[in-house]
Amino acid sequence: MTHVIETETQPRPLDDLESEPIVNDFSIVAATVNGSGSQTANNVLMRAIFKMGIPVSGKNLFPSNIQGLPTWFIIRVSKDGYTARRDTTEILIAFNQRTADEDLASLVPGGVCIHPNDVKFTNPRSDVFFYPLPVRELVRQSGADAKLRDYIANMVYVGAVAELLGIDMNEIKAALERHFKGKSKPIALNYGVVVAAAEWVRANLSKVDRFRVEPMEKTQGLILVDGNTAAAFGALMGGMTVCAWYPITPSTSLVDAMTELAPILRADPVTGTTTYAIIQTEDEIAAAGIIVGAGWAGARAMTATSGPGLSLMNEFVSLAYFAEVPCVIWDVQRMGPSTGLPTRTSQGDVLSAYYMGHGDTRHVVLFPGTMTECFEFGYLAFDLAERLQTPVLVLSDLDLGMNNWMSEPFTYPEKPFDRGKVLTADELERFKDWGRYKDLDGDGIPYRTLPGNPNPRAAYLARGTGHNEYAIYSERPTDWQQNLDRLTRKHNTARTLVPKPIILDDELANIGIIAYGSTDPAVREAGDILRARGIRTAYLRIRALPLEATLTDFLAKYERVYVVELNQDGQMAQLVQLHAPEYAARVRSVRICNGLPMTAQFVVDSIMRAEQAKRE
Amino acid sequence: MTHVIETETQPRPLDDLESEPIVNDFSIVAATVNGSGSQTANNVLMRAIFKMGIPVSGKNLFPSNIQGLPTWFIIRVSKDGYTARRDTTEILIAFNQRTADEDLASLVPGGVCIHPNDVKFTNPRSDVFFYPLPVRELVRQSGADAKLRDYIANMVYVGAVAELLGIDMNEIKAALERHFKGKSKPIALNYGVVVAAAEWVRANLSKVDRFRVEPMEKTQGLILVDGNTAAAFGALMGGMTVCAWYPITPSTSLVDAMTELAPILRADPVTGTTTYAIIQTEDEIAAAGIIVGAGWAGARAMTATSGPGLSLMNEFVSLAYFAEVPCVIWDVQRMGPSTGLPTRTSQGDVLSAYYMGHGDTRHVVLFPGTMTECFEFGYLAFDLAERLQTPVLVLSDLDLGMNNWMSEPFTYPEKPFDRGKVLTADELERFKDWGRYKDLDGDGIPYRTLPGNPNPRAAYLARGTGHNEYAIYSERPTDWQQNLDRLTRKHNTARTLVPKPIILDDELANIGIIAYGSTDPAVREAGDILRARGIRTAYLRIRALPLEATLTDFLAKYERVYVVELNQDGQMAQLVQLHAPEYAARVRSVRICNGLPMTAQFVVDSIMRAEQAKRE
Amino acid sequence: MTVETKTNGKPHVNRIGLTSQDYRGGETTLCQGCGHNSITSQIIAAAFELSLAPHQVIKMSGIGCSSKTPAYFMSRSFGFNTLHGRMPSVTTGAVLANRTLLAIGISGDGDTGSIGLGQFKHMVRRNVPVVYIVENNGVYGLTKGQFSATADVGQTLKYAGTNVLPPIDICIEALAADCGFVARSFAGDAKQVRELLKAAMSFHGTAVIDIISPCVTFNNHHDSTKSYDYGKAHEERLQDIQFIPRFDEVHIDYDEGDERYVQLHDGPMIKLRKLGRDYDPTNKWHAIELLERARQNHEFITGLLYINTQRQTLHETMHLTSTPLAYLSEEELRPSRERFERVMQRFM
Amino acid sequence: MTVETKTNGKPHVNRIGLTSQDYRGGETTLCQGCGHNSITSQIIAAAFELSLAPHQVIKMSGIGCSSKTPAYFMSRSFGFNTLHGRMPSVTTGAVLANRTLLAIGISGDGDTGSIGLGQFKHMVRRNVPVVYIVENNGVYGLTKGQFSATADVGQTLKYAGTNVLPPIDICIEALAADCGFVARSFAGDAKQVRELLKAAMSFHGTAVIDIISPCVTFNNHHDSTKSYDYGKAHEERLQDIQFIPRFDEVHIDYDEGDERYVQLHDGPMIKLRKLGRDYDPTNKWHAIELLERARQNHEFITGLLYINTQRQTLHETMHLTSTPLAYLSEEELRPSRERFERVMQRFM
Ligand SMILES: Cc1ncc(C[n+]2csc(CCOP(=O)(O)OP(=O)(O)O)c2C)c(N)n1
Ligand SMILES: Cc1ncc(C[n+]2csc(CCOP(=O)(O)OP(=O)(O)O)c2C)c(N)n1
Ligand code: SF4
Ligand code: SF4
Ligand SMILES: [Mg+2]
Ligand SMILES: [Mg+2]
Repeated sequence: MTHVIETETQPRPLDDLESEPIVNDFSIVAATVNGSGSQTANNVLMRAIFKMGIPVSGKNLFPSNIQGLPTWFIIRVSKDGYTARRDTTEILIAFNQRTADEDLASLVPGGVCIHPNDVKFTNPRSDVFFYPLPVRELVRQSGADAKLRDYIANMVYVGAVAELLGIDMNEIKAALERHFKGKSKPIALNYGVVVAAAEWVRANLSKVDRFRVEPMEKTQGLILVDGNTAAAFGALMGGMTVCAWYPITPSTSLVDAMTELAPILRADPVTGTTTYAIIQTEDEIAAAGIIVGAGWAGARAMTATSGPGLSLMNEFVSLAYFAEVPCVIWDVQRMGPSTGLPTRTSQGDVLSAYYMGHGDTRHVVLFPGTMTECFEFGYLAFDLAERLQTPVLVLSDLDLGMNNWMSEPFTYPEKPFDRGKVLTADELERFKDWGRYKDLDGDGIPYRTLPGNPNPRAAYLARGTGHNEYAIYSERPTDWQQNLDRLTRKHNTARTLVPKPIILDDELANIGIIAYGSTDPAVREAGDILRARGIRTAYLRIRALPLEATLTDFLAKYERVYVVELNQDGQMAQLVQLHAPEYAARVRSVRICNGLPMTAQFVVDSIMRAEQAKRE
Repeated sequence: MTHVIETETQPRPLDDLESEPIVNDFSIVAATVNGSGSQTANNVLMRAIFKMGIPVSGKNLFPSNIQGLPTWFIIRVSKDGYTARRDTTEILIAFNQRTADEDLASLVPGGVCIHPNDVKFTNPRSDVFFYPLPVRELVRQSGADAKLRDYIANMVYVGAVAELLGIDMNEIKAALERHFKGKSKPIALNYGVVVAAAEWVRANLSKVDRFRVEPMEKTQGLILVDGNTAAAFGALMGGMTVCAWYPITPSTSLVDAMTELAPILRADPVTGTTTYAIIQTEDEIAAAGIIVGAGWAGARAMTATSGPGLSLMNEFVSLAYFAEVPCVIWDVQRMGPSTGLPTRTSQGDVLSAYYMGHGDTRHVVLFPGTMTECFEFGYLAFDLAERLQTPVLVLSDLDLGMNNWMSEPFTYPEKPFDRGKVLTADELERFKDWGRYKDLDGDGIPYRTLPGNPNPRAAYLARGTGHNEYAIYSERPTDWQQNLDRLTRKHNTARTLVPKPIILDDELANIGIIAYGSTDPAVREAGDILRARGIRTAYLRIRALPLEATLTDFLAKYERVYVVELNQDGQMAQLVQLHAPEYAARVRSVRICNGLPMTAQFVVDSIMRAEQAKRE
Repeated sequence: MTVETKTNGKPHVNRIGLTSQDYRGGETTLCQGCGHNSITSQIIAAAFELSLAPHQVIKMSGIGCSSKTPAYFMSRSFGFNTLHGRMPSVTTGAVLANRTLLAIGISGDGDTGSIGLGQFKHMVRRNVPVVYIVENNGVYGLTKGQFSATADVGQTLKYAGTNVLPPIDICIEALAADCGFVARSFAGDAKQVRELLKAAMSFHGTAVIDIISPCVTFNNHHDSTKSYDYGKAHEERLQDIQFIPRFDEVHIDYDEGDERYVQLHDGPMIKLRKLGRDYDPTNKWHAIELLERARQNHEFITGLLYINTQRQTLHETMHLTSTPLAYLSEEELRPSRERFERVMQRFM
Repeated sequence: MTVETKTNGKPHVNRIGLTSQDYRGGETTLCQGCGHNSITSQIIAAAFELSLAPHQVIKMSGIGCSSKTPAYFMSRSFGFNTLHGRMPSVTTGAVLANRTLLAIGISGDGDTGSIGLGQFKHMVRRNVPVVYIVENNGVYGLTKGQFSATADVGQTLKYAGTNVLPPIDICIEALAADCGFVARSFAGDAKQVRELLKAAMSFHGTAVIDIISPCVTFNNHHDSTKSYDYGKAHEERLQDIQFIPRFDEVHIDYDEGDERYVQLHDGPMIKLRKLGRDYDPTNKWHAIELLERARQNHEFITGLLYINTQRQTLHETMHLTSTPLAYLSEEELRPSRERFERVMQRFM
């Protein structure tokens, strides 16, 4: 698994090899060729372990093409429930000849290498255990159609791994049944290969390594879901009415999930007519334009995109901000700048999103960090957008969005929609001095009317040009300044409405950690490791911009505060410093930007190093 | 002059009225209707005073339409050489009935109101002096063609003002001759009206106010020029070869000037073939694409735009940054967000420009603050772009770009072009291990080759996707991280190459002021006023991003540092804080965002208030 | 047709009791004599005559002199003065959100032909219901006289010099994108503009009207093909057009050879009376050929170039519920617990 | 025509001494069987046969599976894999900077027909010299199978459902924008692709070739009009095309009725042999009509649809000096002191 190990490696001490079995605490890496259907095999394995009650997490490292290039799937099995990526591989499924050597080199001593018997290794190792499998033969014996053979081959490793680790075959079967939606033919074919492989292993190989799984009771009632699906689900629960989008990895699967779930959730079961419109546009500018038009006319409108698409939306976001049109933009971040690494994760759009658009703009930005938050921010974003009459950006990332995560089941949203200050024709009657951009409540948020409102006073011309409180074109310096001052006031109101940070306190902590989004599992795990090494940390997870008072208080408490993030420039660290200049010097940036999800080890090492430097 | 006074007014004490003549120290405001040709009149007046050796500055406040709306031209006459806008009007040319009342209200007591005798004032004032003029009659007497009458009417106030203030009629005539490029008929017609008006005034009115001009020797050898023309001139001197643009106020006149000057400077006098291509595109995305393609292929390529256009260029700037393509973007800032106030000035794109593009990006940004810098940055931007192989943004603004400023004449650039690290076919021979993105010198800047280079090793495929040092596509985490680290190194190299700040030191200073761009005159004037009031300031003018050590040293010296700017969010103040977090708490933002150029008074008031608060 | 006249001192009112005055907007800030102002007048007249309910109309535009005009008509209607070239997408969003709105879009030749060409074509392709008016002067008015993409070859402008690029023909572009209503007119031909507007306002789907609208400040010299003089001298009407609303009692004169009736969706009709040449406005290829020839020979042909009432509109292809999405209640929008559980089961 | 064969064990070399191998690129990472790979092979063959100097070629592309292909041919040529839909502008800049370069642009139907439509049309309008190839599969390959704007009505895809929008026809779009070289071909028709490529590479101005190029992974089912099966079954060649380079000694067979020769700028010719129908590739209206009918009737017509060698290219209209701008020396670029002073005088 070259692409992971090169950054940092944690070789296990060799004497470890002598000791006891290692149960429910290792990573499996399946190295395959993309487009070969290995995703099914990987998901089946992961699900089976999950259903045995053992915490798992899966990360798919795939290339930016369709077929034929190396791909890796990492399943972390963790009795302690840790779900962050780790740099070590204990069990390698070496099913790709092209990367076999590098993959093998990345195994820990004492690790396991499961591979087709025709895969060649240039430098075979003596400190790992090899389990060669007669893949061709087993596939041939399966009687599978010639064009399905590549696909079926992956089932061989499912069987072998199941046998070697002791995965419950019933759970494998259940996972296959679920995957094939109960269709008996493919289930039988695939499960047949799994069983045959398991039997072959039992008959021909003897287990010499130390890894195995044992049932636990830690995942009962939990679900497995990816963040993009959770977000789509949440948005549909939140009354999303217009979704305009343009395909771009890794946001595409958000809209795919929406397209799949929407008919179940929101179509008329009899007529098939829908209470939503999902529209694929010609580009991201049009997608942005459509949601601005729809938001203005009263829809709960959203789009989903990633870096390059976000860049194209700048002009429209500047308009929506200034004309005060609610709309929601999900930015499922991938690695930039530019086209960058479309299939790798990053938190590199924080500043672009916050300051998006020319002129003086700063936006409401949400950072989901869990599956539940992906779901909840799916509808919360609309509430905030309509309450604040402004674009709301939700910054997810490829890791959150496209990988499968364990989660508590989502709960049915009980809070009613917040549709914000919208005046019907009758309500408008009560307002003597209404103006579309007039701050009647002192919170910077004006009242709006929707096209179609028959009250003769309701109509106004929305625009991106200077206007007074009555939406009338104006170049007067005072009109402009007052309007911007009101928008600043509104931004301060936003500060009080956005989700507050989550704090994991420790009374004995002497340093603070700040993080956000997908790095949460790594930071939590790092906190535990640091504690074991005698460093007590308090942890604040930011969930939204603009930043607010909780954060200032947190900064006030610790002399050194580490801001952990997946980007090159420490973007959130910059915003934290700006939020509280008096504490700016306390802020240290812990960051890495190589396209891989954060590891606890990196956080631990970075903080240990910095703390030691401090002491010396 | 409503649009100016509403922000702050400095009424003169009434007892002033008794005292002496006020010579060469006042502001004239010509309130007219746009599209009426008043620009000629205003420029003639300004130029005549300038040619009398008296420092002047002109600011045109015009509406965002073509004809028929109010417009104001402010001529500040200042014996001390101050050129910033002032909030007070001493002499009003009330030639627009629609704004006459408001304009009159804005006059200082003791001020002068020159107006057509058919203009009506609802609340005539008793503390100002009125000079009504028989405009219709004088125009009729001129015998001008009916369709020229509106235009000619403006010459009446030229004559009246000249007579009342004592402007040299020869200079008026010279200015008209220059304007009409020596064409005798229009010169005669216009000058005839000027003279007739002056004579009428002499015969029918008596001078009762205290304002007048007297020749000085302060402008000899100086030129009058606008920043956009200076920039175009500089770019052409710097070997600009491709300029792709899309019209947008206030950047259009930059390309207009280029189109006018280029044939003089850069066309073959015989064949007319050109060493440059100026191409009007279908939009700003195409303009950006063209300069990226041209820069990649070896041209010195630039565009000029403003806020909305800048927003559209985000994706391309992200590409150019990452593919390391030199190109230059002039952003002549206008008031945003969104379409905003297209004809009003602002410094609101600082953050948008610095962080332009998605992913981790930060750019080289230049801030010209004088006409000489507009000219010099015209070519310097190319040197930097080619040296650093990156987009260079130049942030001018409407005030700098479209108003006429006094300046020392420009000097012929003596420094040869810096074309950066470009390898010819032969040079490439000497490099054994050349790679397009390989850092051979440790400064983060690789060597590049240009399309057409016949060395078989020269070719490479440029791209926005991840690549290794040899420009080969790569998704390897280490390749990505190393490349970004090199780009960070390059950014730090840029820090050492960009123009250093200008410091106006004062050994006795206890506070610092930081500013940039067009606010320079206001800040200098403010420094003088503050000194007179006992506050000694040191002044640092930023001329480029990234920020560097000089700035840190400056921050280290003063307990309070005021960052003066024309935007809502104190954008440069934010960057200053981020540059030196240890001094972040010293930084105070002095800002206003109403579309008008900065005044010394605003700077003085803001700093006095803050300093007083400090003391209390 | 009804036009505003005073009867017995009372202002004439239309079927919903409004006067023509009720369809006016703010005072224009365009140049005196600008073609765009004439079009504004005809929009007011057409809306009044059709008795449009102002609150059901949305006025959409991009950026430009032309795009400012929504401020100058129907101030009792909502509107959105959007971004340069991007009115098509904003309009698409607005009509998706509320399918009962009648969208009137105003654009310029720069707005539609240059920066907005992509959006324009894709909007047409989707058949977004909108009356899409291009106020075409061959020049960028608001930025002071650069060439737009519709400027004819050989035209000269004060600053921009001589245009050497072939013009984009808005009507051909609309046809290539399968537009169901394509017309060209001339701001100086008030009646034709008005009749076409009424027809377009009654059409279901995208109706494109490319109106040559002289810019008196920057492109009105005699030799400009976008000038008043040129238009008056060269306009060749394809047909004499009359819009016949459903509520009118008309005597349909089947003088087949000379007249032709096109039935619109909910009853109204367009009566086309033949003028110079035989022309079948339902044949797309002929329309394109006519326009290509006209482009080549600098002919200025106006009228209804193409009509096809068969294409499904965006709303139809999307199977939207009949209530405007924007007005659905929380009960209608939030899925039931049963549906919620059905989805949750998938993740178990 | 020359094709690569081994003679006496030595690889065949072309006029500049290169082998076909020298025109290859990196190994493809596209799906096995992807139509784009066949086109890549023909580009290699055409460049070899024309003896193009690799360093004088620039390979330009947008983003998509198709846009990746410049990595798979001519690795001795410079190239730029730009942004989605924006290759036209980057190419315009590159050829402005260096007028001696031969630009080969590769795009996809999404890249050109969706996000890039505006740039594409304006590039054509400017007549930027480029061989502009659209590898048209009716689908977004790289983002896994959404409809592109060229998908036919009624086509179905696994995730995207059934397409209801009318297809954009790249060739019609090019024609409407006054393109001087418009052709359609089929990735399965290697010879026609190659001959068209050679003709396009010898054409001065924008040459658009829309090549139906099946996506075997997402859009190759039998009923897709962009599949191999459909293409093979339905392709109707307009002509039999043969490119005749200037350096070939050809016996020109004036069998007028069946053959037709089109003379290109610097000597080469295209020989068109009539097949099924009479067709005049110099008549733009007929080309549009043919395409409109084909679009309506789902006909798949390939060949040289339109050619016009009369339009001025961008370089010609811009009066650029003959030295590439990028290679002008400082002496040529920096104005003299005299010229500097002449301008300074204006501000005095
Ligand atoms: C993104 C962007 N680029 C440029 C401009 C500047 N701009 C305003 S109007 C206009 C052209 C308008 O021309 P047209 O659409 O023909 O309208 P007209 O003024 O002629 O009616 C331009 C380029 C802008 N507002 N936004
Ligand atoms: C601005 C932007 N939006 C979206 C994408 C994602 N994207 C990559 S390729 C592609 C479509 C490619 O389709 P097409 O041009 O038909 O090429 P094909 O893969 O079918 O050859 C899209 C939408 C992107 N790279 N950039
Ligand atoms: S500049 Fe031209 S288009 Fe604009 S308002 Fe004046 S006449 Fe009309
Ligand atoms: S996905 Fe389709 S277009 Fe892309 S490489 Fe595969 S077959 Fe070709
Ligand atoms: Mg126009
Ligand atoms: Mg495609």
